[in-house]
Amino acid sequence: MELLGYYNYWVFAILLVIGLYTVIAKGNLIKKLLGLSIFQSAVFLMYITMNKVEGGTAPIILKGATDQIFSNPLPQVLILTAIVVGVSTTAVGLAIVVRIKETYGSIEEHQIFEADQTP
Amino acid sequence: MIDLILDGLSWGLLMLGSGFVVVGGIGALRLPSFYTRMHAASLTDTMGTILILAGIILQAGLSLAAIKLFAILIFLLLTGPTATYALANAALLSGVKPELDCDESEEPLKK
Amino acid sequence: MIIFFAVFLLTLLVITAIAIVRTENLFVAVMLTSIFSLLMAANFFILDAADVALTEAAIGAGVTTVIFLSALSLTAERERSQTTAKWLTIGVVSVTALVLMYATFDKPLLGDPNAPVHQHVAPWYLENTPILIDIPNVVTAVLSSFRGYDTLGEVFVVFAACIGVLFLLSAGNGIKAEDETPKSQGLRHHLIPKVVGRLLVPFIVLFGLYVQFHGEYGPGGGFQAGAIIATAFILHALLEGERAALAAMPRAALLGMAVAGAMLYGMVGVVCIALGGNFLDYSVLHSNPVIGQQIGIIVIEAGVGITVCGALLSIFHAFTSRRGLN
Amino acid sequence: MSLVQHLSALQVVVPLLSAPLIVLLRPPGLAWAAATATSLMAFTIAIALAIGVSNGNNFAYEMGSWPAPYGITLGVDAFSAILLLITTGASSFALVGGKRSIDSQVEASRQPLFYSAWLLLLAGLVGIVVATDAFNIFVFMEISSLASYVLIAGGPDRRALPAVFKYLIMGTIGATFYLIGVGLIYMMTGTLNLADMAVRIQDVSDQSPILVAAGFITIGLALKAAVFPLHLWLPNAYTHAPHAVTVFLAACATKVALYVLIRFDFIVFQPNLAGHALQFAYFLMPLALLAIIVASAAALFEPNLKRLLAYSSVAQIGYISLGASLVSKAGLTASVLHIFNHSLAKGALFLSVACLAMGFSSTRLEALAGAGRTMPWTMAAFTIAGLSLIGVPGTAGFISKWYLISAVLNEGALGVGLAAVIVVSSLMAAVYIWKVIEVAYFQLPHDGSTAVREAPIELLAVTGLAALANIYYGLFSDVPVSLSSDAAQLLLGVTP
Repeated sequence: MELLGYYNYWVFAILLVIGLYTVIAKGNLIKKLLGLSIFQSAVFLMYITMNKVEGGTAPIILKGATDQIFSNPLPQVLILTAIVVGVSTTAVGLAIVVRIKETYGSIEEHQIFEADQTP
Repeated sequence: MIDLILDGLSWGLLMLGSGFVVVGGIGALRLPSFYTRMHAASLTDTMGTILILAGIILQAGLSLAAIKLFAILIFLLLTGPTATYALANAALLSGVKPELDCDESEEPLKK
Repeated sequence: MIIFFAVFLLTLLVITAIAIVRTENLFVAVMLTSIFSLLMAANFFILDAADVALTEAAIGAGVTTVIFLSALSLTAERERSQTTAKWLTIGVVSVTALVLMYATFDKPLLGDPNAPVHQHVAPWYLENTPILIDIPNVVTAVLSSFRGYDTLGEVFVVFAACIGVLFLLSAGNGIKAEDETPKSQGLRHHLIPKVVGRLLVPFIVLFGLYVQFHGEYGPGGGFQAGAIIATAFILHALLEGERAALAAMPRAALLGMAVAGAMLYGMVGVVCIALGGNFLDYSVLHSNPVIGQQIGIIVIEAGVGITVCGALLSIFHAFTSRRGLN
Repeated sequence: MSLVQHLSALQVVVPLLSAPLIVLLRPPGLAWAAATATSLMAFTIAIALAIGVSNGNNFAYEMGSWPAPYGITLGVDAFSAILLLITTGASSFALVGGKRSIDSQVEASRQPLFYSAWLLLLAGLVGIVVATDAFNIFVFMEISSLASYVLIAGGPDRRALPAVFKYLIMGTIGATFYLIGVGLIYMMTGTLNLADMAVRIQDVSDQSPILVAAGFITIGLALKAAVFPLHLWLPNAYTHAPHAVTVFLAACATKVALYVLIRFDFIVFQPNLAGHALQFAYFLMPLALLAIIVASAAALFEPNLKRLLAYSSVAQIGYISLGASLVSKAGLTASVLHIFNHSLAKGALFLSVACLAMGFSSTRLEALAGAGRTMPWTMAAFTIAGLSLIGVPGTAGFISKWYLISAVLNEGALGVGLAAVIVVSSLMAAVYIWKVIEVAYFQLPHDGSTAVREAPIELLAVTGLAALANIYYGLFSDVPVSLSSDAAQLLLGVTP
């Protein structure tokens, strides 16, 4: 049963690997960006797994409750920032893909490479 | 005593709702064409949502949470069917042909 | 007890991720990414990260899908290239996985209260927020006051993305939308979604404002509120057509919003210096430091909300106003 | 309420807050003027910080006046002072001289956005250098990366787009690896402040997450710093970027990532992890040697002048990491010194390339035939900067090569081999610089290019100034040397 406690970290490792594989192996530029967002989501999962305290609740301290156990607020703050960073990178990446499609006519990596070879 | 009945009732509603959702899932898998699958999935989901949310409202009892849950129920009731309608409309416009029992010679659907 | 929920959701997460990788049709892959974000948000909620769940749902599932779809409409629907050096990559990548798995065995178990992460800095935040800043939501307190400089950087990341997309997509040869006939295809067929949309948009904006100003008491804050309000305007744009949306919120106003929000956040910091405190030290804003902190947090959360909303909307309009060439 | 105590915060805040304002300046010349003014102001703040550091003030600054491990603090020491100087200096040189070069490559309507992204890049880099909080470094790394993707893709050259897409993918993977490393360390120590982390890591230093974290952080930052095997994004990104952007990026962008790598390794990992010094050396030294040899060889056979200089940048980063991997005071001094001198030499080289590009349409070597006759001043500056790159005595490059070789020699038998590598690669540098000089001076200009006039005055003046700075710091090198030896002392001072 105790092994299940590590399950979150294994899923983090598996998602990281899936994301990395997509970014490296897939030729389509948009598929690469999708892989990148999976890769980043895996890291968010790792941070948030850290903050859970058994029997704790979200760190909102209401006036009445005194003996409440709270989960750790800090990883949540970091991940709030990291999610928005991920979206910003994806938005800029997609803008670049759109420009590549207009100038090269394709978003497949090998076709772009060939287009470049014949200056 | 009262809360025993309430609990039983809410558990009943929850079970019924999730039953509907399961039926919807099976429908989406097994039915042949796009429209039939969408039909199965959307109807049962809307019904399932109503039942599940009603069950949770009973669990929450008379509190702010119950009002919030009720607002969510209204929101889902509005958006669920509309989303299905938009999906069907988009499918029709993008040329997914519904299987009509009459032959194809009739004037196609789009006027 | 929560472990069973977590295990179920995480397995579903892995299955969705594998499905995203394997599908050829990019449209399906983007839809699966939206489901992936929603599952991730549910998972965050189970792990007691309410704020992050709201952000992941609003930004991850909502806005990212819209941006991906608008980019897809401008590029290709299907993936044509084959995977290159498949087994080599699997080999390299599984080595990273093994390294990570090796690292898991010394890590504290899920939810272990005496893990080092809960010892040093976190309890100080939990004890001192009621005393120093006196707002219930500790995450917003840490986000905007204790680590306010991080969030300032974060606002400028969103701003950088906004001007980046505007700069990249303003380059020469995209056909601007103005000269394209406004009548969107099958206007008559959109009647029902338009009516429901008109009914819902005000309530979505209202909910966005609630999340904005409710940030101190419950899960919420500038990022989530900006994303929700942006989603409302995007819904309006999808239903009423892009021209009506631009009439309601012209592009210059959106860029102005992004600039104003970022400047508002920065100026609060500069005002704190002028009043004698350090940069972003809100306690000098008012005679009573605790009220000063609360004023500071409300103002910068408003700045964050304005920037995120303005930035996401200008990114959306930058994509949609660029008609595809094919 | 003297401004001096706020200096380290103002260093970041000035460029950061002026970036949004510049977007609103529609009239064409205004955006450039405001950006240059801000960059010069940042340069003066950097000089003030350097002077303050040299007489002992460490500019510790608490953001929002929260104490160290709980809030975010800033700090400027000798090492960061050098990085601040070269970053703001490179930005100011490129902006002051680059107006017409940018006008020719970026349409007027898009220029406010371009200069705003430029200032965000400057603010991001400066934000990394003054930060002492691990996650804060990640946030500012993202600001600088996003801004550099936008700037690189700003030019007319369509090949910039696939190059910048590859840079975006590798840069984001690098930043996320860094984030994983910081997360693992935070998981085991519970803190994000670098100094605090170094103290708390002692009792958990043998556990596996810390070792894996060290690996992830090193690989992530090596990816951002284009250390040898992970440098594939650099040549194309620098070649197809607008010329003024290449001047700014080549002078400081990769060095800031190297700064974070060295700071992390020497402050957090060296003192605590048993044998990490050896692991760091054995990981970085072979890569540095490979970088020097392979990149210099690639530069030998490169027809495009800009890609030739980009490969030489990868080789020079090899020198810097070689100095750091010696893990000795002399080695670190040489490494930090070379960061300073290389940005001088490479900045001047890319400035002269910008001048050449104004005259000739392409930067391919064949097209530049006879540049020595048609653009004498530019080629003079190019030659001086080239000599400094090679390390000819009397130039800045010589000083850092001298310190590097003396540091390497007291490594015993291994040192002789390293010294041989350094000498051979300097000869290779001489060959590929000579290749350009030979094309410029000893070939007759093509018939079309006789009408080529000299570069615009301000660009020429700035290039000349940069070339003369190479000579000045070759002869009077006490300021950079004292700063870098303080930096080395500080980094190693932590390890007893």
